[in-house]
Amino acid sequence: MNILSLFVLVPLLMLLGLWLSKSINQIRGVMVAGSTALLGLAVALVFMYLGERASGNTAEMLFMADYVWYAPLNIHYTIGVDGISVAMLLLSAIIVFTGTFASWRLQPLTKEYFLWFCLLSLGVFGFFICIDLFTMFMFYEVALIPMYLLIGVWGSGRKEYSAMKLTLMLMGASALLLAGILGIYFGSGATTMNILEIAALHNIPFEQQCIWFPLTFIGFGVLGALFPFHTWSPDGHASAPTAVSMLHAGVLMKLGGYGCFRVAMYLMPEAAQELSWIFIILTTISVVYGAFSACVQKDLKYINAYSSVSHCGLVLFAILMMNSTASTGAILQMLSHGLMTALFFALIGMIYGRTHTRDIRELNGLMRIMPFLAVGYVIAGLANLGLPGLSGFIAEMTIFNGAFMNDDVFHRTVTIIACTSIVITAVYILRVVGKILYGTCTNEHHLKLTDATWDERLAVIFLVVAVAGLGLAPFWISDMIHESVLPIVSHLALN
Amino acid sequence: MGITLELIVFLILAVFIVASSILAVTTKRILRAATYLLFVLFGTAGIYFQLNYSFLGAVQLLIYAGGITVLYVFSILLTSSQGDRAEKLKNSKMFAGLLTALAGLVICLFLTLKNTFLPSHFEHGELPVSAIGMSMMSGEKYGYILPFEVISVLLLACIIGGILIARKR
Amino acid sequence: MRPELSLIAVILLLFFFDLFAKGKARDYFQPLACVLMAVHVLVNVVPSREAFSLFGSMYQYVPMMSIVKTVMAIGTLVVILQASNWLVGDDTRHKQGEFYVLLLSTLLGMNFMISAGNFLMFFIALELASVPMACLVAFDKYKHHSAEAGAKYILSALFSSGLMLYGISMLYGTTGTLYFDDMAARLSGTPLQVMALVFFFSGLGFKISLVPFHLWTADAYQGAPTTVTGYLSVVSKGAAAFTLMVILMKVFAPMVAEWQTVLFWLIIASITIGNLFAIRQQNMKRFLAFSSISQAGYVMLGVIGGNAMGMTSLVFYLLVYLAANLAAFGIVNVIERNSGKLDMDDYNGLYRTNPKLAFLMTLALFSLAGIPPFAGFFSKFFIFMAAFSEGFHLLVVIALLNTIISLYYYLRVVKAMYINPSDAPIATFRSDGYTRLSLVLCMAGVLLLGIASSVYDGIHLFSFGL
Amino acid sequence: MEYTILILLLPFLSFLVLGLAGMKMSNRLAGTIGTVVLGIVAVASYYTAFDYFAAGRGADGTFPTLMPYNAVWLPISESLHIDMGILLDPISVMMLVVISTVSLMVHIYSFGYMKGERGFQRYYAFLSLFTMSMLGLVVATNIFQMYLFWELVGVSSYLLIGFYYTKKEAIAASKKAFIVTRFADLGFLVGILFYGYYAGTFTFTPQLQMLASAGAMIPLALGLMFIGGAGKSAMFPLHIWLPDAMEGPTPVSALIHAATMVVAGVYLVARMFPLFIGYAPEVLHWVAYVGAFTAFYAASVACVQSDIKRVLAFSTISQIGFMMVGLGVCTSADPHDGGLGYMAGMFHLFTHAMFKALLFLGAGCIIHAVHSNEMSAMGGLRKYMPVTHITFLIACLAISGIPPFSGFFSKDEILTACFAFSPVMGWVMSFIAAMTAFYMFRLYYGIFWGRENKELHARHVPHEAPLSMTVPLIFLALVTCGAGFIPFGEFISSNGQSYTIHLDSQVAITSVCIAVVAIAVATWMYLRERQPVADQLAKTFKGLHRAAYHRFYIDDIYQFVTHKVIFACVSTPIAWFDRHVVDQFMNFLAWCTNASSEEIRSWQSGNVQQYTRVFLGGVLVLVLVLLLI
Amino acid sequence: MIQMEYYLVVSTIMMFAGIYGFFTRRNLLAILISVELILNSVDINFAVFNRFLFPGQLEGFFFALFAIGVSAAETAVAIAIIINIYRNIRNIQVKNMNELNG
Repeated sequence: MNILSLFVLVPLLMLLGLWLSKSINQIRGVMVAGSTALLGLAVALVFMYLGERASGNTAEMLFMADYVWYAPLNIHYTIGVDGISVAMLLLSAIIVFTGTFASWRLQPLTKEYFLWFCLLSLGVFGFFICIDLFTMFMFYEVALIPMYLLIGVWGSGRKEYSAMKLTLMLMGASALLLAGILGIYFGSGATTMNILEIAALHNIPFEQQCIWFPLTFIGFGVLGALFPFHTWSPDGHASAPTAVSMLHAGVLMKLGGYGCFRVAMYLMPEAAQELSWIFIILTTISVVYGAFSACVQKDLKYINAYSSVSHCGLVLFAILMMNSTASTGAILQMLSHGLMTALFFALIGMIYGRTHTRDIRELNGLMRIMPFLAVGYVIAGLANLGLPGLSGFIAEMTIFNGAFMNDDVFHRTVTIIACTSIVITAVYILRVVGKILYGTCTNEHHLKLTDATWDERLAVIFLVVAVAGLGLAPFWISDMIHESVLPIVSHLALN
Repeated sequence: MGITLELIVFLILAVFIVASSILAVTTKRILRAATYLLFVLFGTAGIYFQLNYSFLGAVQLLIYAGGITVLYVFSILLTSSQGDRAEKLKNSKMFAGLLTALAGLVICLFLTLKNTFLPSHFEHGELPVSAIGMSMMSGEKYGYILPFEVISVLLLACIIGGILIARKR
Repeated sequence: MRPELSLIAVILLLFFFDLFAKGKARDYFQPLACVLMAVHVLVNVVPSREAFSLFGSMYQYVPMMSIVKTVMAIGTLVVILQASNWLVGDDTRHKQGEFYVLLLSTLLGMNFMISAGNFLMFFIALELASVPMACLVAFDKYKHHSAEAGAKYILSALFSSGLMLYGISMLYGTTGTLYFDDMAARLSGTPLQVMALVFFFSGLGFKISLVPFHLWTADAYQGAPTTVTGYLSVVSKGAAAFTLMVILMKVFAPMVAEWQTVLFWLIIASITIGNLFAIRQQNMKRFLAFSSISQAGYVMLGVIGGNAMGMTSLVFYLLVYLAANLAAFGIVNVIERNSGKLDMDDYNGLYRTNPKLAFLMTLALFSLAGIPPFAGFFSKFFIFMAAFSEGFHLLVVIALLNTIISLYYYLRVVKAMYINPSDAPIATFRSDGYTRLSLVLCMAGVLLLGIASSVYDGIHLFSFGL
Repeated sequence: MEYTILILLLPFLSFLVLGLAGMKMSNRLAGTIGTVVLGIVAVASYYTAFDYFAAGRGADGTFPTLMPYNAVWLPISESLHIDMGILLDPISVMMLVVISTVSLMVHIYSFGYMKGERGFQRYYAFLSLFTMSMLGLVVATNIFQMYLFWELVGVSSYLLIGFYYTKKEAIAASKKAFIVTRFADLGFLVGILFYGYYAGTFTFTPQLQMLASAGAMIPLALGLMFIGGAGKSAMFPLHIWLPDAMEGPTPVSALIHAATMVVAGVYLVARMFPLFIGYAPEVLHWVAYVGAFTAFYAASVACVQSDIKRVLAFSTISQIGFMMVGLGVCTSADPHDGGLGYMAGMFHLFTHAMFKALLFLGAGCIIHAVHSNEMSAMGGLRKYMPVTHITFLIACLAISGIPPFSGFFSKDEILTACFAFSPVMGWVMSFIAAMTAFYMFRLYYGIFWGRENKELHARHVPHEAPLSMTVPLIFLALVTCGAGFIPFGEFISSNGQSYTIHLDSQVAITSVCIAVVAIAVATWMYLRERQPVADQLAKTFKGLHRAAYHRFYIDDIYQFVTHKVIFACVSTPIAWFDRHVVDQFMNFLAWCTNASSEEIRSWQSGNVQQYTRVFLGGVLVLVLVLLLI
Repeated sequence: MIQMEYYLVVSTIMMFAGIYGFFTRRNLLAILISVELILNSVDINFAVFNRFLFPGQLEGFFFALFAIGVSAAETAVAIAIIINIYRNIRNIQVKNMNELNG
């Protein structure tokens, strides 16, 4: 069996296991076993991948396998990974693993919660291993729909409204996406759904590309919080339970960027070049706008959600720069943002679980009360504002360098505008840190609160290590990504 | 084209049918409506006779005039109640109905009359009943054995259904 | 004619059983009906591969028709299973025989309708499919709603068949034949023929409940007994949709531009208006009625392309839709039987008391909404693909945008069951074996039809001959 | 010289150990770990310096540039990559010495100063982190590594300023420091991006033909980089964070905000000096103008401040201005011909680090003794704290430019370079030097002489600081006394060749005279209990005095810009726009759908006749559509 | 000799008279009477077309014949349902038939 298929099989087994489990301990057992297995698989995959590459395998995708599914429609279950997908799989595995621990004590309906959680991760993993348009799209939607129930049932605040809004907006986007995918399929002669083959055919007429590219890009872009389609994100994140926020910001939003890159840009390079300016403007707005919005938010999760808008905007911004450096940066940014946002949401969830408020006006002096969480929060914040040694820095720097390689005035201008976000990021991060962690606690009720429990510590430490690991030693992953980005970028540069 | 007997008969029939149809849908008393319907059906049968489709005319008289109208009369008598006669129409509703119907009439008539049909070759002479019977029982092309069987199922089902609904329990 | 003959045999057996069975033997009525239907399905499950015609082209056969008939028979079997707990009620216990005969004769009508090769045959079959249906709709005759629904249904049906007949008469007048094959050769698209096409179309549009011929749908669905509603929404609609495709493709091939235009607008109208009405429905049956109107619009996407892919995806869509929609109706039915509740608000908190039912309902609704990995996603995707392949890009995009609205209202139900709090949720109950069997069948369809591509491939193998 | 890696690794390890396990340690252990590690680092640094300079000059008469380590850390593109490594050349070695010395002193000093503070371990962890980053900054092999550590020192500065995180002012100050420098770093970053693109490399020695073809882009890049430097080095108008940064513990101020981090900007300019001189001399002159104005501005503000740490902070700003001027007035790379300023600037950096650290540490002792920063709480402390008094005086003399203290030599070189550049610049700087002497002695008298706050001192008798604090003072005082005699030009000069410092007697005499006069004025005004002249002056120039006291309202302008403009006019409207326009638009779509659903409700009236009417209407419309279109 | 179109005019008028009645009558039975008009008019069409245009085969004739039969069956069922309504609410006015709406 192909190792990649295991990424789908394990969540399926987890679903089965959960279905059969009777007690909370069995559920936890299944989840821990499953998520650990996934993490182990991802790590193993990284090493196997690097090993293959080191032994001189230069194929665009490795570990390919192809099973015909719907022969009349050219739909196959085709799997394969390159450096980008490997990185994303690793990210997803980490988030799922930590997410499990972050929802260790979730009540009620624990079993159902984990069932949907597993379904979501099934979709995510499937999406990243597939290179068949249909199958990819299918997994994409599989990943989206559990969000509704996860937020709606286990969320907080205006959960119903948020869940509905999120689901409808994302599904609306995927409706556009579906049109885009059909356009690609038929535009390329309706002979194959395989991304690699379509790219090799490279025969979608330009006029058609100009229709399908925007649809596809927006379709994926909504999930990547592209302005002005990002409004699901603040409400959705604010209402979601901790682990769901983690998964959503950490992994799901990456589906958007990955899709934009792998599908929209790769398959329709001419239109991408022709129309990139529109989306560059939109993403630049996202970057700055999200950061500015975050400056005045009062809810911790809103701050983080807007920050995600800004950071994910940077991902899309980078891939639109259409060179290998910026694209590498985009993938790094996905990784980095995934990890640190997950960390952020985990911490916010843990703080919220204790204080029952996320309003920064009501929180202060937490550093004294829950030092572990507070320090974690500071680290997450520093990662977010691009502190060297943590993951944010390398990603942003790669992006900015890459963006700067386009030497016309337009690209330069937007790059510099995008750069300003690092200052604004500092403003809102420090504002929050200063308000909620520092100072003296005035709320008597909060004084009695306890610091993190072991499961929470495990999740936080794991993520912090990942963030720092990526930030301190970026070269191996950057190389891996860079060489995988090249085929796509060179495809873009063909014209 | 001179005025022939046929034409006169047709014109009388036509006026009779049209007048009765309109009266059937405008009269305020429902029993009269049923009566006008009967007139229309008779007129239609007359047209069939004129077309030399005596069999069809006979069927028309038997089933419609003889069967259905009676059914109507019975059920009208069965269901008549106080409010029936004082039927008052809301103007707007009548107007909307009239408008739609008239529009439809105009469009259909316009299209029908504008259409050039194949040249007609009216053949006098009665249709032999044996030919009808042969066709009815034939399984070849232009034979109607299958519809005949199916309609029998339909009639059976309708009988069962009608009884089911109409019976006391 | 295998399906028709075996069906007639089933009808006759049940009819005679009804006539002669007395006392305790009548308890075996349901099992008998189910077994007979199952036998009927099994007998016809493998289509013969040759296309042929009988009775001088009065009856036509291509393998695809056999598949559709089998699908409809499966649907009817499921409906019969679901009808069990309703039929054993005091009101209806003594009417079982009539129910089966009427139900199966409509099915017979549909079978003939699908295979018709002549407009006369088609007309009679259509009437056979719809007149007894009126009796079924009015089956709960002591309930005013049922009677009202029956009246509305039969009046609308009469009106529509009047218009359709008018259309057929004009077709006859301009071509001189009622045989499908001959007519196709003689149609030229004159204005009168265009008019006749539309009038004819409205007759089938009525059965499929396409906007603007749909207005009876919600009322009839709401008033009719729930199992009958399920039958109406799936089997009757599916057969009509397939027939429409057959006739449009076979007979009206010379007028393809015209009927594509008609379908184009009707699809948009059906999907959109069906959705718009569905979003504020409270009654579950009415809600599903509007959902089925919009689903009908999606089904028509398979017709408009007029190619083999469209045919395959249409039949596949019908199959999937059958599984999902009958599951939904089955659950609505069993809840109605056990608690008498039909409002969406009554479903609040259903998950707490009847988790399995709520879960199954969720799966069914997700499938209807087209969410993977449930079969509805696949069927929707394929049908979009079919329409897209013929260049109906705008139409597909509009239909896709409408899926958002439909997702909204399907999620409303999910929300009611999982999220909304309730003071008095529906009490926990255990549904009867027949219903459970039917739900298992439907769920197997919902879960497997998409994942297992063999079903689609099988249908695809037979998508020739039109 | 592979052992140099220890200089970076050891503090980092110490940071990790203290940061992760610090909570479990006793204060003493944590402090000892930090201090011992720093001691090793200092020794390593000295040894490096010795090793490096002892190895002698290369064939071309310059000290060779060594790179014991350099590895690709993050590849950017085929040609461009960010490296991590260690670069040794005269200025980086000099900086190693300065940093490790001051840092070691501060570590020792903090033992006494921070005794019993909550978060002692954390403090030492942060100090280690800072030291590591600062050392990393100076040994950077490329501009990007420098930027990387640049950010790290920013963060450690943030953490240390905000050390007393329960204090409102400290939180605000740390935030301000970080954000202002971050803003400046934006310029730095963009500059680097320009540089990287046009020079094709991040190293300090780009290929010349690349530069030649870049045209005006290299000056632009260098100018942008200088913005970054100006932020870190608190050049006007980006200086506002530094005075507030005094909210941190005083040793931190000594280390970061006086001796090391704030001169990073100067170091940056020095690092890029060959490029400045070669490709952007006009930008370099702008550096000088900015430096001069900052020096003047800060000096004038320093004259009226009453918080001793603020006086020292402004004095730091002013002195950094001097260094910038020194670098900026260079017109060529030859120290004999207009390139003297480079050496002078670096020399001043060196000496200033020592005496300013001394001043701050001294101020720390004083604050430790009277528990206040305000001059009003002091006066007459010479009786209580003799060691502090003497060392402080030495530092004051040094900064005022009185021979033979180190400040005299370095400042004199700068003035010489200024006069060589233009007489106006020379006189301006001389005047500022006089102001320096004046405010320093105002400070000195205010603390140790002048009006004594007897009330307070009676209640709480000031005492001399413990040994751990006075030892660093004495050490630094000794350095200050002796550093002037180091033949600095032998080691560092603008073109790397050996350069023998010789005093320009004219300039030297002038500057000493000016300084003496200024000190005399200060003595006259502030020595005694009663200070009629000072009070009178303050009264006469009330407006000016108040404006200067409020730092010419620059902070208020910033406050206005950030709160009223950025927050109120940009962020809030954007957030509002997001919620009420973008988001509402989505809700509006939903509302539209619902509304249209309500609107068409009447179609489904329940009346079968109406149904069929619609039915027929639909048929007719379709017929018409088909026939007419 | 009579033009075929004359018959068509008569049948069309009858048809739309029926439709008008369908739209405006208040009584269910009256509506059903209108339906009879509609169906009847179509039968005329078939017979006329058959006789005038395509006398070779009896297609129209048979269609009319079967249509009469079918409409009789339909009418029977419709009347049964209407009578059932009468039994339920003692009234067969259309205005009482809109409980299901919206």
